[in-house]
Amino acid sequence: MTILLVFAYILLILIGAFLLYMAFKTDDRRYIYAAVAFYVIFPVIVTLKLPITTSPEVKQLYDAVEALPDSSTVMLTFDYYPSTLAETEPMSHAALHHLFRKDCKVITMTTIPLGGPSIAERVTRKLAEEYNKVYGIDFVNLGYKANYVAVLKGMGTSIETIYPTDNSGTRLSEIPMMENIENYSDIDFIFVVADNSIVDYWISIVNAQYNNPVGTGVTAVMAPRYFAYISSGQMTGMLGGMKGAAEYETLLNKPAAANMGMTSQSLVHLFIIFSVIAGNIIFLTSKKGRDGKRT
Amino acid sequence: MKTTVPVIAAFLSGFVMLLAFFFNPETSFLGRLEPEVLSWVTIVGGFTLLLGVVSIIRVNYSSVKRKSSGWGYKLATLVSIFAMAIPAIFPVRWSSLFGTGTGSIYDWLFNYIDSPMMSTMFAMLAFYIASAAFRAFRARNAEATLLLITATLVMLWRVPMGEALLQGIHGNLPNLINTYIMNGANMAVQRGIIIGAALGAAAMSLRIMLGIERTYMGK
Amino acid sequence: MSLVEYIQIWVIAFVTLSLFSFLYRDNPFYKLSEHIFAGLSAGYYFGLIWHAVILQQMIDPMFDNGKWWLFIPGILGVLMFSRFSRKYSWISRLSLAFVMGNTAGIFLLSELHGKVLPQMQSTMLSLGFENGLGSFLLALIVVVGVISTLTYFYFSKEHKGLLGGVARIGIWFIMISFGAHFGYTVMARISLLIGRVQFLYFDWIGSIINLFS
Amino acid sequence: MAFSTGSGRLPFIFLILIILIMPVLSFAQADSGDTANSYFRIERINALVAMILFSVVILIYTRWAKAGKDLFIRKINGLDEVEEAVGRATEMGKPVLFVPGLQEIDEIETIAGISILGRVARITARYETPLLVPVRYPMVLAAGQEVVQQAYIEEGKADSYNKDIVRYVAGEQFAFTATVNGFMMRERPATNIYMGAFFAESLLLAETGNAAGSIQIAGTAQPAQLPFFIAACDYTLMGEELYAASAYLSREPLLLGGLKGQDWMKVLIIILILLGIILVSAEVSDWYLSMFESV
Repeated sequence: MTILLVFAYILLILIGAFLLYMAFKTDDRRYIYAAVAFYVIFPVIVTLKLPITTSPEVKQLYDAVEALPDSSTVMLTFDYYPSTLAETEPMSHAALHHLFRKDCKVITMTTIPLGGPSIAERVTRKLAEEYNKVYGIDFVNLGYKANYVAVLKGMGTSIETIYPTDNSGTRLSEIPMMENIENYSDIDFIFVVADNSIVDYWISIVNAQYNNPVGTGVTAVMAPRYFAYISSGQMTGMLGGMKGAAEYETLLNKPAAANMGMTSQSLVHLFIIFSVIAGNIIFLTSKKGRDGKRT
Repeated sequence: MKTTVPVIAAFLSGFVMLLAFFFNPETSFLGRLEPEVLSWVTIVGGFTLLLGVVSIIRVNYSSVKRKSSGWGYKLATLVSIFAMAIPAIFPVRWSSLFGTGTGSIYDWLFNYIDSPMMSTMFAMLAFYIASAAFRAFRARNAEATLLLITATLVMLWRVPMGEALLQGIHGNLPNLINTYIMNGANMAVQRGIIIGAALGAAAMSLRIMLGIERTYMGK
Repeated sequence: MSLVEYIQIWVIAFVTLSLFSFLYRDNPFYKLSEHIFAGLSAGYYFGLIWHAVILQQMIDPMFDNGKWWLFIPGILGVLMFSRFSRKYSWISRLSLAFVMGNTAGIFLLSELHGKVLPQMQSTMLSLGFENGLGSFLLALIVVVGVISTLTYFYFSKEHKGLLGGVARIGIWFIMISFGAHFGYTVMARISLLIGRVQFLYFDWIGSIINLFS
Repeated sequence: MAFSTGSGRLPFIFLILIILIMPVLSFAQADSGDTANSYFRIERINALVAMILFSVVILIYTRWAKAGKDLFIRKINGLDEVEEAVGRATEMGKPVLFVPGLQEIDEIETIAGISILGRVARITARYETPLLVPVRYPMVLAAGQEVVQQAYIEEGKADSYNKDIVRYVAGEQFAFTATVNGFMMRERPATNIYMGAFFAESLLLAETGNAAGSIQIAGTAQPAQLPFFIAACDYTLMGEELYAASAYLSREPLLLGGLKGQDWMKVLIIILILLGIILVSAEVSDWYLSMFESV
């Protein structure tokens, strides 16, 4: 088997180098597009099983949710746009697997006007069937309300004043699960899955003023910023990008979309590193003839 | 009158929040006032979103009426707006095609056209980043060089294959990167940026609350 | 797989491929998809606000819950539309001021209390050797990093002498942090493409194979 | 400005008065003993002190800036680059493209972008260089047109100002980007300036601008986009430098006062952190650290 693997790798490298050479020759970036498409499609067809090591922030979040007493109430937020579904959806899926497996009561909400409520409905209802959870008793979707700062702050005192009804218009007083849930003090954990800076407000308003533990699943673009909140203890664990989702899936031993994507990630990353280096070698060697800035 | 009343409104609306922060909501009337004011803010906030919809309709309608270049596409936009908006308004009692729940035209159009469109548009960035990596990301000065070196190291560390490579060089290298780069240098800089940005945001908020900063009103 | 599922998958596949066609060359398909996307998104906002705000936050509580006074924010909201007329746009200032003032009141405190104070506190690390060289080195990096970053963004004095030196260290730390950010962001972009390819391969091509088997 | 009008002073006095009353209330209630269902949240006294100190510092500096006091700000070297780049466009008679970010007018970065636009517009007005400013929101359109028209009037070129310089292009992020990219490839502007809040499309703009051979200068406070701008543009204003540049350019009392006040706070923060480190290292820090505890 390893000979086949070595041969495959050599082939991959040759193709990449050839396409890069053509891109440089013809200055047509579509060769690079072809290389990226190839490196993404190839592993999706021929998936290589790669060991996923767990980073401390992911373990911290997994342990925090695992330590929650069963049937505690957790707020899971769908604060992401359809544009980053590939990264954030595996996180909300994995989170729901974890929460439903622990029989937690799940309250979902969103601060994203474009698609937030529909995504929350679609994901929760699909997984609820798998764990035969009943709407209104095991989970409820509050949906979207405008002006996220007012929403986050308002739920600190009274959820019902901000959300008189759930996403489909049923009044909160008629939903059995929301009986004794008035504000954040009745919520044991907040799991924020987001692709924008709403995470900063979950931390600086909700965690700082109402002391709810906040764990997050964020896109890789946002992750580096939130190491500051992890190390100050304001954030209880973080999933960073597709790799974070893959690690969380592995911990839950529910490998899904994120795990499958890791081989493609590896190949494209190596290709991009190679093209940055190649691009700069060409730039530096030709730099002798021209000054630093492009004339 | 055109400025004084809004300035006072901004101040009072903000001041309720200050009071609510320092006074215990359970034991004071703020417990009922704060969420009520906040629910008003979310209602008015909703209308600002409608503002954007109306302006898109106005812009596209005027270019369709004037038959300006590419008005066919603008017509497609108008048709799409109403194809989504009108069925959503009719009550779901009449038929499950109406309203915004699962099974409605609204939900169908979103899940099967709007959402994949947005995901695909963003997916194209993968191609652009690769071509930019080759053509635009230059070590044009010492700072950009340090940036690209760290970027390469972190990119390697972030993927299983790369991590295996790093472990080959030195068993503990991946953990060192996590501790000293991500939780060390990067975390320190992010903390500095967060503090700086927080001071900026607090200063802007103070000026808005005191009616000194009014550009948002289009003074 | 039912017929409806086939249609759904093929519609998504058509939309995805027509947008990807832009990579080859800008073409009418891409332009049309783009304009349809802008329209559907605006339509989505309209449907959302109609239900989430007008019905659920105003009509329902006003008529069934006796909160009659909720017409007031409604009026404030409608007044926002005066922005479209040059002459009467000042009317919308009241509503804007009410919203912006409220957010300002929240941020004035949450930025200081929720960000500055805790971030300052967690930077006060011990530079002692009690728990080993490793943690000392990390504490040193964090302390120097935070202070030099703050110094780099200090504008009241020229960056010369000691101040210039610390700012220089700051820019080096900033470049390391931005490098890390760059590395993370590359993964984000690639994942989105992987998501689409996974759909095209497993769902779309899967549905074709399923058709024939 | 507001300070001169009657209404300007009222909130300022009202704020200081009320804040002074709070501590009085807290001490009065402290000795009455029943802190259980206390009115005033004693534990948040540190936030009150921080807010009062911060407000007083910012307001004093703003008042000084309004009174025309000479408040020094170092010249951001990015600004020389902006002026040089617009000069380059003038020589080549090619247009300047200025994008004031992709956010609404109420965002700090957009306001900073618009004030830098004012400066650029004065240069393009003086030398009659074609200028295009694509925007994404109606309110940014209004603010942008006002600033550009003002610049053309001040340069005595009111007649060569036309309404189409600042143009509403599209509401949606990627429709906007595609249109601006289309303009870049057709018109080949000599200089692209991106000042404001940018997101995933920053890369698309910078990469297309690179392909069109333009000099590019960017400025944003979005940390996720800065690495790309640094790597792909000729010069980048980072985070607060964007605000400092607009304060330096416009000498606008609000921006100037705010910036100086924030600088003063940064010095205080650094001193408090260093003091904290000394105390923590000497293990006598509990009382000191508790002052920064946010509850």
